[in-house]
Formats: sequence, structure tokens, C-alpha cells
Amino acid sequence: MTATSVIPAPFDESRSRAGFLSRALSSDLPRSRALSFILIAIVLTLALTPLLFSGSQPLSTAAKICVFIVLVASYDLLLGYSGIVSFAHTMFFGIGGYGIAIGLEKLGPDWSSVAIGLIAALALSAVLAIAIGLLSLRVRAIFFSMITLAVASAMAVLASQMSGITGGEDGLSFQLPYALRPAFRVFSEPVFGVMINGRIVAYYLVFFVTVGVFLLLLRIVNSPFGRVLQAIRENEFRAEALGYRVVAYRTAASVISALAATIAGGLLALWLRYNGPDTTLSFAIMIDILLMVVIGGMGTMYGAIIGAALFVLAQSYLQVLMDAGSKALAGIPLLPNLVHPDRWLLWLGALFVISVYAFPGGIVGRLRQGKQS
Amino acid sequence: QDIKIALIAGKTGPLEAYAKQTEAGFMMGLEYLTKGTMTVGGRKISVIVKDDQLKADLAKTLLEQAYNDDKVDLAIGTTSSAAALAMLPVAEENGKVLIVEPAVADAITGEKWNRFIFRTARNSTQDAYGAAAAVPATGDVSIATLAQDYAFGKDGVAAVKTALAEIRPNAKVVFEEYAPQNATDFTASAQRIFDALKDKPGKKIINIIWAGQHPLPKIADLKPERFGIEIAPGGNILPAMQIYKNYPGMEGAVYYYYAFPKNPMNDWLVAEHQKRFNAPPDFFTAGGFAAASAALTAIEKAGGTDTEKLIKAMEGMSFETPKGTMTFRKEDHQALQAMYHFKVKADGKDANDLLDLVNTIPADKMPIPVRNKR
Amino acid sequence: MSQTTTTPALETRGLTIRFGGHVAVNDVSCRFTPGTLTAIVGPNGAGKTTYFNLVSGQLRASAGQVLVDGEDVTNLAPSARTRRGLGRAFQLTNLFPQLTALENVRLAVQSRADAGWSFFKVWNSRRDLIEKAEAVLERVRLADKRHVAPKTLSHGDQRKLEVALLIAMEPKVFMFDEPTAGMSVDEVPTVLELIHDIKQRGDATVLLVEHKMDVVRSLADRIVVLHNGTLVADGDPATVIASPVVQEAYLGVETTRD
Amino acid sequence: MTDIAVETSAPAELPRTKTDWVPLALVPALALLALPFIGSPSAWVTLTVAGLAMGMMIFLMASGLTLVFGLMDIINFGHGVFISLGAYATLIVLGPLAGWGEADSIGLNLALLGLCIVTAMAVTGVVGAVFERVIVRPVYGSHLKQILVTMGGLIVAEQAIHAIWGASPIPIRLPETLRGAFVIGDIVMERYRVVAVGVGLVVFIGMQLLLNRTRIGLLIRAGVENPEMVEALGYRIRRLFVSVFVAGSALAGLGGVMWAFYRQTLTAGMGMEVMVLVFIVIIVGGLGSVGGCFVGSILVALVANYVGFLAPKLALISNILVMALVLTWRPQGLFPVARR
Amino acid sequence: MTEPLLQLTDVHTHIGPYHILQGVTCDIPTGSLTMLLGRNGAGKTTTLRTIMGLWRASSGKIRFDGRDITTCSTPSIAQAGIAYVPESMAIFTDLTVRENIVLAARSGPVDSARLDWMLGLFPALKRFWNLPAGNLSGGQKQMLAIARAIAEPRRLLLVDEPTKGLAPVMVRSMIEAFRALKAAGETILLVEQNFYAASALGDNVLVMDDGRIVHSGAMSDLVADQVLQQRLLGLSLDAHQ
Ligand SMILES: Nc1ncnc2c1ncn2[C@@H]1O[C@H](COP(=O)(O)OP(=O)(O)OP(=O)(O)O)[C@@H](O)[C@H]1O
Ligand SMILES: Nc1ncnc2c1ncn2[C@@H]1O[C@H](COP(=O)(O)OP(=O)(O)OP(=O)(O)O)[C@@H](O)[C@H]1O
Ligand SMILES: [Mg+2]
Ligand SMILES: [Mg+2]
Repeated sequence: MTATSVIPAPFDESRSRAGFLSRALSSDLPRSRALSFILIAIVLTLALTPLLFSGSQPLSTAAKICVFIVLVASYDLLLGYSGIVSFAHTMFFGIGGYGIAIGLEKLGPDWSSVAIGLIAALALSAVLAIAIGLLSLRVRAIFFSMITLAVASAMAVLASQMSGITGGEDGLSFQLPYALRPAFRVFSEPVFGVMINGRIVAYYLVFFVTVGVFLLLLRIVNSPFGRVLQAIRENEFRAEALGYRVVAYRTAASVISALAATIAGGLLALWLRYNGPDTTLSFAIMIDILLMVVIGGMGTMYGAIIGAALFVLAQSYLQVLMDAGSKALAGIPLLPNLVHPDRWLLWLGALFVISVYAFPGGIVGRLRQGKQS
Repeated sequence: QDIKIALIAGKTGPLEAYAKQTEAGFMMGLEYLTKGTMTVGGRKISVIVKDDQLKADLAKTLLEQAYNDDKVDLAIGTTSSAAALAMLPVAEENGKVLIVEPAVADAITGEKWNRFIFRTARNSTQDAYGAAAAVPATGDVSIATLAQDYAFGKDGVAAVKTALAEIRPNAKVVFEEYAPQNATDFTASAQRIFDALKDKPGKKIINIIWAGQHPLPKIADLKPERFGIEIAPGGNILPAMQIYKNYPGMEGAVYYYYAFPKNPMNDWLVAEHQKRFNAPPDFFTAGGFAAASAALTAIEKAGGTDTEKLIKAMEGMSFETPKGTMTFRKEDHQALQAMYHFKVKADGKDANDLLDLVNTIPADKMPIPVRNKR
Repeated sequence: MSQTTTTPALETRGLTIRFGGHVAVNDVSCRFTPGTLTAIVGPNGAGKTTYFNLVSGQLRASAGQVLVDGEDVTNLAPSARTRRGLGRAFQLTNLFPQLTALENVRLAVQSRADAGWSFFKVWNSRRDLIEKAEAVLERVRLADKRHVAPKTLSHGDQRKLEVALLIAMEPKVFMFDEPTAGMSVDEVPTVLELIHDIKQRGDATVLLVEHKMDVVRSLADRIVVLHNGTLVADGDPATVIASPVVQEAYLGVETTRD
Repeated sequence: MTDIAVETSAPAELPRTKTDWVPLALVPALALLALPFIGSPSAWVTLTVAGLAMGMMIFLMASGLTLVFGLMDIINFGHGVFISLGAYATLIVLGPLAGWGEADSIGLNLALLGLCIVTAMAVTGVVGAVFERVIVRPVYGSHLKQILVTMGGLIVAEQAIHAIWGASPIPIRLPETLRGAFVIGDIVMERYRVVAVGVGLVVFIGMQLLLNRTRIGLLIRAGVENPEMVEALGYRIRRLFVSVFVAGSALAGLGGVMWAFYRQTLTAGMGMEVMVLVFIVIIVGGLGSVGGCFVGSILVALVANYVGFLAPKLALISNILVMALVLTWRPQGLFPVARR
Repeated sequence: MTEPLLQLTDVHTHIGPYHILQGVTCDIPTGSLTMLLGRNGAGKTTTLRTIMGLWRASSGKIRFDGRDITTCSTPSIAQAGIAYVPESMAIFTDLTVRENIVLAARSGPVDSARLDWMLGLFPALKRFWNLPAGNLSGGQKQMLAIARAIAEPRRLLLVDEPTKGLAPVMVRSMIEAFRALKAAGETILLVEQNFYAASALGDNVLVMDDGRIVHSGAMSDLVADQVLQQRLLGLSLDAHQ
């Protein structure tokens, strides 16, 4: 034989490739035709949403997908690449959201408030991430997870308690800088039949920041630093013995991931012109993020794009679909009850379970595998 | 052309039951008021129901969609106060009317209000005035409050204090206890309250302001009567008030109880609801009904759905509801309405036969302050 | 003794560790000079691996000091000691199970090149690191398995990869903990040759824990014997092997059991 | 496994294990420490007794998770739904036998409670078996997937409860003689809490005996570390895992019944609400230790009561505080069993 | 001649896409001590795991004691009387030495005479009786793994490289132990790299390469024939003790 000689030579990732695309994607190409196709489709659709669709629902769905791409990708850095299971990721998301919200609410609707709010939020996130990292990345993984769970819930309580600043349970609604308001017109005439107003400007702001942050994260996970993170995930003890300072690397990963999540939070707040505890801090969002990472494919980065797109679409349109289904099935006993739109959570839960089974390596893993065999 | 109305409610999530009641009440209201035709002024009414899952961001997005994509003429919503607050600016941006039901936060018709906002639901202050009105008007009364330790609880206590000072100067809040929002064990809180109240002269009352799982039985089990202390709970939906059964004679104030109002609208609602759902209408059923009535009355009065005409029609407008006549106050668009002072029945016939009416507290006995900066 | 007056590459002074009442390493003082290969032998549980753990920092000493090139490293983390030139291979194979063999070695090379903290370069822009890693795999005869993950390698191949990692780190002090255990007889010479080459270079210090006496005899310049955590003999191979304590407690030659 | 005795018929001079008494002393020490701060002895007794009883109820809810999470290393976020399910299962009994609850007879009342417990344990046990088969089995060994999948299971089960019993909260009544409280001088003791203490002790002792006198506990821990080897030793580890999971679910059901009668209102989310507390208790106790879980529960409940009385502002974070303090003192929890 | 205790007939094993065992055929006679030799990656471990049912044979037959066990589950194979010491030792690191042994004795408390004998062989185990097994030294873990397999009498013992990591003195006592077990009527199949130990112990020898048995015969023949050693095992004459 021998057994090893049968092993197909896998993708030779040590070969560096030239080309702009490859450089932008940090030589970490999708490596599957189907995957490339899906990714291109998603990105193009996101880029053209304001021109392709009318009405506010497609636009807000697309913006939400963008925000979640950043958030999920940042979590993938933590979970997929560093093997850190943290439940406190929404905390940073929330800090970003509140940074923008408080900035614009207290300092008035202009760009300097956005900048001040975001910078303050980033600073706070970095400090918190370092603190959590140094204090608790030394303890056992499962304890770390539980501690982050407690910290996250404490943060939510804190946000609710400091209602003078954060608006408590009610959250904060605020005005955006003029250029991002619906009333703002970039051109006096419609372009391709679409009036380019402040909402669309806001959307493109979200979109391009998303592209930038995503490419940056992709670069980081494919850097020597990213490789060390993977080594630490595999065998922390051995990585330390090889001369890598595990706590420092992990803390750095936490900080980077926290900063990206903060940016995502800021984007969401800008888009919604609102931030509140349920919007960015709740445990439910944490679970959504986990699910998106896993459905998309952990440790792949591209999984974030697919996971976020799929999940947000399902969340936005599942109820609509079920409503149609329920009406179609009217008359049959029990069935319409099960597909009644109010039972959408039931199906989402079932989807949860099924997707974890159907895509053990996530969708990206499945597509890449399909290409090999 | 159809009249389109959006109804946004937190239909899934922990308050599913509330939202169901609102929706049922709203639909029955339309039915009753259009005599089953579902048309007004010759135009058909179509209702678009949306589920915000109690999420403020979603509520906001859904309302945007309702105004922009579905082109509704006006909207009703929503269950959670936070979500309702997030919706307010959307109404203003789109220049469409929003009738808030059943969210209670004062700020909705207070500092966060804008001229497109009307509210058929009661606000927290009205609850507080109701509670105050249920306190005896003479003699020394010492009150301790028990509330959740966050903005809603704090505001509630503040409102009770204002209301007492306004209409029951003989009563004093002598102790304020705040427990964690999700507390389940009240031994420590009760102990502190008992210690604070037991040596006070006159009548001693614990006023509980609580959202969610009610601490009443836990406090009652610790036998406050040992110290001559009474408990005054607020009103709630029927299933939550079942536990009151164990404490006959207890007094408090409630926003709606099916057996209290005496008018044809309520009689029809009670009978029909019993027939269709095998249960009497509840708290939020009445609210949904009232919202329907407000909307229809306004459209008829304005002769259409033009927003400016609607606002003009609705300011100061009185409309009939299962609770009797309500009036949108001109200044802040809050519907002024009656509250009910109740006493728990000793021997109810069935599970929902719970309360006796002590007194109807008419709207004009409750001088609710105007808080919006108009 | 083979000790010179130059600073030793590695020195331990009174190194001790206790686990509860049990003293696993007891007051071990020893100097290791560059260019020598010292074999550490002793019965099972004598404290050899524990001694390595103390030197490389996986365990914290209860007492005593560890010095690398005369510098006290007793209070440093394992990674810091590695960066000061202590390299270690483990007795029980300890690899990155899901990464390829090449990536395992490349990580060691990368650590050596101190290139871990670069965030914005793509990893494969450092071709030199990759080439070096491939060269090391070649030397341990694993080149044809460079894309195989250790978890699917046979035991013997895993041992070879373990050795490859240590070689890739190019430390000043090499610590081998039973490198040939479980390796088949025809593979053993490859590894011995590697160790021999390292020794030939002259500037490296090698510590070797090994139970195969033929290996020890053929490679060691010096033998240190640990017994119950205590250093009981230290000297040139022939003398030490002939000493009664080694013959009896370790080789079990004089008294037959039962 | 027919024979489950745990002793090696050991030669006499083998070293013995020592019991760790320090964490046990913690509870009385804490109670005594609180006395001077609280001042009034009657208030102190009331708070302490109530805290002990609350601790027992928390223990009852957490005990199942100690097996499943602590020993088997399965993070079951769905545990909460078994608590809810156990609570709702009381309705099966309370419906037809409401009369037993209204009767003024302690015998009938306790029989009703017992029947509720048995029914709930049967229901949750069966559902647990299904849950294990459908949801958990494919993800043994992967914490992350367990979190996700059990979360999914949780949502489905919660919705199923809504679909079966409706979305509104359902009030239930405590059996007649268990209502109210004993008043001794200035001290009040709720009757129901006394019952809870009894049930808690029975479960605790039962679990201790089962795990320490048999090799089940050992087998589970060994099986988690290396299921292959346990099978190679001749044990059917799968069957054992299923039974443990079922036992864990049934215990959650029992906890749910006790919790339901305490709260007197059923909501589908009632189990999920206590999950963070349950996790805290298990971590404080040390993963996999029944004794630790017991002490941890009491500790957390007592501290909550004392803090709630002395400094209600801190009550919000008292649990987290306890966890932080214990983990600083003993990073593995009070009684670490497994060293994962 | 009586039927052999264990009989493999044309056993093939696949792991994922890889074809590892490519037709293994061999007999292990009752009461014998058979050595299984071969270079790294030859498939020795895979053979033992296939016998235990830890990998599934994709074709071929495995008979034990007159019974076909090819498709039996691992626990039932173990219950049929086979003990296994894996290459990785698979010590339960969380459990103490005592608990490891308690688990190994499936049918009840360990017989005290047998325990005494075992602890006499491996005194270190007695010393660290209540220590978590994860803290043992490499060699001590190996001893515990063996002790676990011999805590109760079994029909057949499968041992993967028992002497790796053991000091010479312990290798001797290990050899003694296997001799004693054999004398007590147990059949033993040993994988070994240590040719010295192998030749001192074995009655029979099997040599594997590339997933096949390439030689089988009496140990004494192999010891005598140095050319064969060179060919099969790549042994040069001075490379072993
Ligand atoms: N954490 C610990 N707690 C208690 N005792 C320990 C611990 N770690 C090691 N020991 C004991 O210390 C002694 C020394 O172990 P060590 O691993 O250093 O032996 P060794 O010389 O490497 O043996 P081997 O040749 O078998 O690998 C052993 O008896 C072991 O049981
Ligand atoms: N889990 C696995 N997945 C894929 N291939 C495997 C796996 N385990 C072993 N192999 C391959 O099977 C072949 C035989 O391995 P095996 O472990 O049986 O060899 P061995 O003879 O025991 O070698 P050693 O002496 O090194 O222990 C090797 O080429 C190995 O790479
Ligand atoms: Mg060792
Ligand atoms: Mg092998």
C-alpha cells in the first residue's frame, strides 16, 4: 500500500499565489467552485440591493446581513480559530451599539459624535477584552465559558441599571448626521430609477465597512499570528512549549475580535437609529451568532458570510413563508397549527438541530468536501 | 380602495398571551363596530398583523415596512414598552398615525411623544393613581412599596408617591424595597418590609409594583397579618390573578375586569368572547377593542385616512370602549379612562370569578399630569 | 568530570519539587556544557520527566534554580524559556493533532524565527520558513507524510514528528525524553543519527532520557543517574553503568526477581 | 452490570483517601458570621431556614445536571426545559385528582405530591430518552455542538409546551396542608419549604449512595475520558450513558415539580430562568460532585438571603460574587471530581 | 490438534478511505504466547483494534474460541474473555490508580491474592494507590495499563508494546509476569518492538508488513536465522541488546 500513499494530495496551501484577488483574500481562496459562486452571488446582491429591490424590507434585511457578517466573522476568529468559547461576545456588540447611541443622543447628530462614540466604545471594549483575557483565559475552558456567561449577564443588568445613560430597558432612539437621514438627497434626480437618499448612503456605509473589516479579519487569520491561534486551539500546552505565549496570543485574539464586534454594534446602531439591551446585548443574539458560525462553517471565515445571509433571511422570511403555508393547509387538522406563523420558533429550533447534523463542518466545509471527493 | 391598518404585537416570546389578547380584542372590536361588515365609509378594512417578538429593533423595522412597503394608513402597537418607544420616531418620519396599545411606559405620551402618537392603553401614572385611589381617604396610612430594581420599578414607585401626594395626602410611603428583576425568593425583602412597617400607626399596606411572576403569594405566606399588614396588588391578566383567590378580602386597583363595566359593548364582548374562546375577555382584550374603536371613530370623524385630518379629529376625541367612554387628551394624546377599585371575592363560582367591584374610579378623579414638552 | 570553567548552557541548583509528601525531584544540582550529550537514566518514576518539566517550566519548582547561560529562568513561563534556547520533546507524544505534519513543524520553525506576532502578512509569504520545515521533515524521513495529520499517523511516525519539532526549534539545549520508545528497530538508527549530528555540531547541549542501554552507550559522553528523585551517580558512561546502583536498581542484573 | 460493589478486596496497608471537610464547614461558618450583622435572632433564623430550603430546591433542580454536565460532560442547555416539563406534568395529576389537594388531610396531600413527582419523573425520563437519542447522541464530545443542539431542542420543547398547554401562565394550587407557614414566636417557616428540605435530603443521600457505593460514577467519568477503553474493558457504555441521561432528566422533572409548587404558576420559560443559577451552583460545587452541588446550592441560597437582607443592591450579583470568591479560593470548585 | 483460540481469516480493514489491513490471516493457538512484529505503520495496532471490534473488519472472519466475533460489539468481545492493552495505554487520568483497577475487575472485588501478586510486580502502583493516574510517570502508566488487563483472569490478552518506556529492570519483571500468566493457562498476543524481550518470551512469531502477515513460525527459528531477521525486520546484528 502504504496507507499514506493513498491519501490524495490536498490543496497545496503552501504555494503562494499572485493576483489582486488572491492578495485581497490573503491567499485563502474559497477552494470550491460552488462556494465561490455562492459567495459572489451574496456579495453582489448585497452590493446592489438598493438598486435591485424597492421598499425598506430588502434594504434592512441586507443591512442586517452585513452587520452580522462582521459580528459572526469576528466571533469565528475567537471560536473557530482560537478555540475560545465565549458567551460575552454580545457584550462588545452592545458596547459598540451604545457607543454610537450615547454619542449621538448626548452630543447631537453629527459626524464628530459618531467618531467620539465609536472611539470611546472601541477603547472600552479593548480594556474589557484585555481584562477578561488576562483574568480568565488561564482557567479551564469550560469555566471560562461559564464566567463569560455570568459577565455578559452582569453587563446586561448594568446597562439596565444605568438607565440615565443607556435608556435602561427602553434603549435609546436618536437622530443620525444629516447625510444619513432619509430626507437627504445625494442627487436631485433618481439614478437607475432609484432616489439615492440618506438611507442608501447609510446602507453603503454599512456595506463598505463590512467589506473592509471582513478582509482585514481574513488577513489576520491567515497571518502567522492566525496560524499560532490555530496551534493554540489544537494543543495549548504544546504551543506554549514551542515558545508561543499562549495567554498573550489569546488575549490579542480576544481584543481583535472584540474590536470587530464593537464596530458591528456601531454599524447596527447607525442603521437602526436605535439601540437597546434586546437589540445588541441579549443572550438570544449570542445564540444566533453561535448558530451562524456553525451553520456557515467554523474556522473558515467565509462561513460567516453564508451563515449570516442564510440565518437573517430565514429569520426575516420564515414567518411570512409559514403564514402562506398555514393558509394553504387550512382545513387539514393539526397541520395548519404547526405551521402557524406563531409557531415559527418551533421550526427555527428544529432547523437549529437539523443544520448542526446536516452540516457538521458547516456549509463551507460541506462544499469544500464535495469538491474533493 | 381598502383601508389598511397594521397591528404590531409581540406575538412570540414570553408575552405571547398578552399579544394574543390584543389581537383578539382588536378584531372583535372591528367586527362589533362595523357590525360584521368590516367596512367603514364604504371602504374595506384590511388588517396586517406583524410579530415583533418583543424586540425593539424588529418593531421599528416592521413599522417602517408597514408604512413604506405595505402602505398602511395607520398602525397599532405594541406589547413591549421598549419596542413601542423605538417605534415613535418612525411614525414621525413617515408622517403616519400610531396608536399605542398596550404599552404602558409614561415616556410614550411623555418626553418621547410626537404629534403622530396616540395611546388607548393606560399609562403607568394612571395605574399609580388607580392604586392611590384604592387607599382609604382618611386616617393614617403607611405604605411600603415592593418593586423591581430597574427603571420600570423606580418610575412606578415615584408615580405612586406623586399620586398619593395628589389625591391621598393622609397616606405616606415609608419604605421602598427593590428586589432583583427576576427574584423568586422574597423572604429577605419581606423581612425588611415587615421590620419597617410593623411599628407604624394606622393602616399598613404593602403596595406591589411588579411585571411578570407576581411575588404576592410569597409575601402572603410569610403572614404579614401577624403585624396587621395588608397587601395591595395591582391588576393583571386573569391567569395571573388566579393566585388572588387564596387571599379573599384583599383590595387593589385594576385597569379592566370583565364583570365591572356595565355597557352594551362590554356585554357583547363578554358574551361573544365566552362563546368563542370559552373564557371571559381579559385585560388586553379590552385594550385591543378600545384601539379598534379609536381607529374607526377617528376615520369616520375625519372622513378618511388623511393623516392631518385624522390627528385633527382625534385630538380631544371621545370614543366608546368596553371600559366606557375614553377621551384622547388634546395635549398629549393619552386616552383618559376609568379605573376600578376591587376586592377579592371570598367564594367565586369558577376560576375566573375573582373580584368584587368596590368603586369605579372615574377619569376625572385622577388628575394625570401632562408630561410631554409640547 | 567533563565540566569546564566556561558557563554551562544549562545548570540546575538544588532543584526540588514535592507533590504533597512525595519528593519527585530532590535537590538536583547539575551543569551541562555545550557540545556534550548527557544521558539521564533511572528506574521508572525516578523523576526524569519531572526534572525535564522543571527545567522547561511545565512545573514550578518547590525549591532551587534553573539557569540558562548563567541567567536565572526559574520564574519564567515555559514559552519564555523556550525563547531563551531550551527545547523539549515529550515522552508521551504531544502534537497538534489536526494540523498537517508540515504545519506542525512549520509552527516550530516560525517560533524560532520569532514571526508569530505579525498580523498583516500572509503566512505563506515567508517561503523560507516553509522550506526549512520541509527540510526537517526530510531529515526524519516523514517528507512523504507532510500532509497527513498526526492523529492518523502510526505511533512510530508520531514519535518521529515529535523529534522533528524539537530539531526545527534549533534550541541551544535539546531535551529528548525517550525519543525512540515505540519506534521500530529499523527506524531507530535514523533518530540516533540525527542526535549524533546535533552533537557533532559541537555547540549544542543535549540531554537524553533513554531506557535502551545500547543507545545510551553509543551516544552519551556522560551519564547522570536519578533514583527516587535524587542524583545518585554522574560520570562517564563505562564507570556509571558498571556502578552497583545502576546494575541493581536500574538494570536489575545482580538480584533476580521472584 | 450485575455486580456494582466498588471495593477492591485490598491488602490492608494500601494508602487511604481523606475526606475534605473544609468546604462543609463553610456553610455553618457563613451562617454564624451573618448573625451579628443581621442582629435580630428571629430574622436570622427565618432567613437561614428559608435559605436552606431554597438551597434544597436549587439542588433538586441542579442535581440532574450534575450527572449530565458534571459527570458526563454534556452541556445540556435543554435541562431547563425538563424542569418546565416536570412542572407541567403535574397538571396530568392535578386535573383529575384536584380533590386530594383540597382535602384537609396531610396524608392525601403528600400522596398527591408524591404522585405528581412520580408522574413528572416518568414523563421527563421518557422525553429524556428521546432527547438523548435524537438530539444529544450525535454530538457527544463536542461542547459547542451540544450547546447549539440542546438549545434547538430547548426551543422546540418549549414551543411544544406552548402548543400542548397554551401560552398563558397556568396557576396551580399547593395542596391544602402545605400552604401557609409555621409561626414559632417571631420566626416563620413556610410549610412547603420544610417538605422541600425532606425531598432534597432523600435525593441527596440516594445519589451519594448510588455514586459512591457503586462504580457507576467511576464508569461515567472513565467513559467520558475514553469510551473506547471502557468498552474494551467489557462495559456497555452507551447503555449507561442513556440511563444517566434519563436519570438526569427525571431528576430535573422532580426539581420542576418542587419548583412549580413553590412558584404556583407555570410558564414554559420557568426552567430556563433558573439555568444560570444552576450552572453557577454546579461550578461552585465542582464539576461532577453531588456533594459539591449540594453544598454549593445551600451556599448560594444562603448568601442570596443574607445579602438580600443586608444590602439588597448587591442581591443582583450575589450569585456571581459567590462564584468568583469560591473560584479564587478553589479554582476547580469546592469538591473537584473530574479534572477536565 | 485442537482449534486455535483466535483465528483471523483474510481480514481487511478500512479506516475512512484508507485500506489498512489487506488480508490478514493467522492463528493464535490456545495457551501460546505469540509475538506480532513489524515496522512502524505495518498495521499491528490496527490488527489488535480490529480483533477488539474498535475498528470494523470490512471483510474476512475473526473467530474466538469457536465463535464468530467479527461483528460483535466491543463490550461483548471483551466479555467473551479478551483483555486489551492499547498502545496509548488509555489510562483514565481522572481516576486514581485504585479506581482504574476497580473498573478493570468487571466481575466484582479484585481477588486479594491476585492484587498482592500484581502490586508485587509493580510496586509503584501501590505507592501511588490514591494518586490520579494522570500524574504517574510514563513507565508507571504502562504498568497500570498492564495491571488493568491482568486484574482478572482472561482467556486472551492482547498487548500493544508493553515494554515501551520501561526501565530494563521493569522489562524483566514484565517478562516474568507474562510467563506466569501463560503458566496459568492464558493465551497472549504481544506486539513488540523490543526484539530482546520478544525473543525471550515468544513461542510463536508473526511478522507484518504493509497490512499483511509476511511471516509466521516459531520464535526459536527466527532467533536462529539472522538473515531472516535482517530481511523481515531490518535488524542489523548489533542494533539490539
Ligand atoms: N502531579 C503529581 N502529583 C504527584 N506525584 C507525581 C506528580 N507528577 C509526577 N509524580 C510522581 O513523581 C515521580 C516521578 O515521575 P517522572 O514522570 O518524573 O518519572 P520518570 O523518571 O520520567 O519515569 P519514566 O521512566 O517511567 O517515565 C513518579 O513517581 C510520579 O508518580
Ligand atoms: N485513524 C487513522 N486514520 C487513517 N489512517 C490511520 C489511522 N490510524 C492508523 N492509520 C494508518 O494505518 C497504518 C497502520 O497503522 P498502525 O497503527 O496499525 O501501525 P503499527 O504497525 O501499529 O505501527 P507502530 O509500530 O508505529 O505503532 C499507518 O500507515 C497509519 O498511518
Ligand atoms: Mg518519564
Ligand atoms: Mg502501533
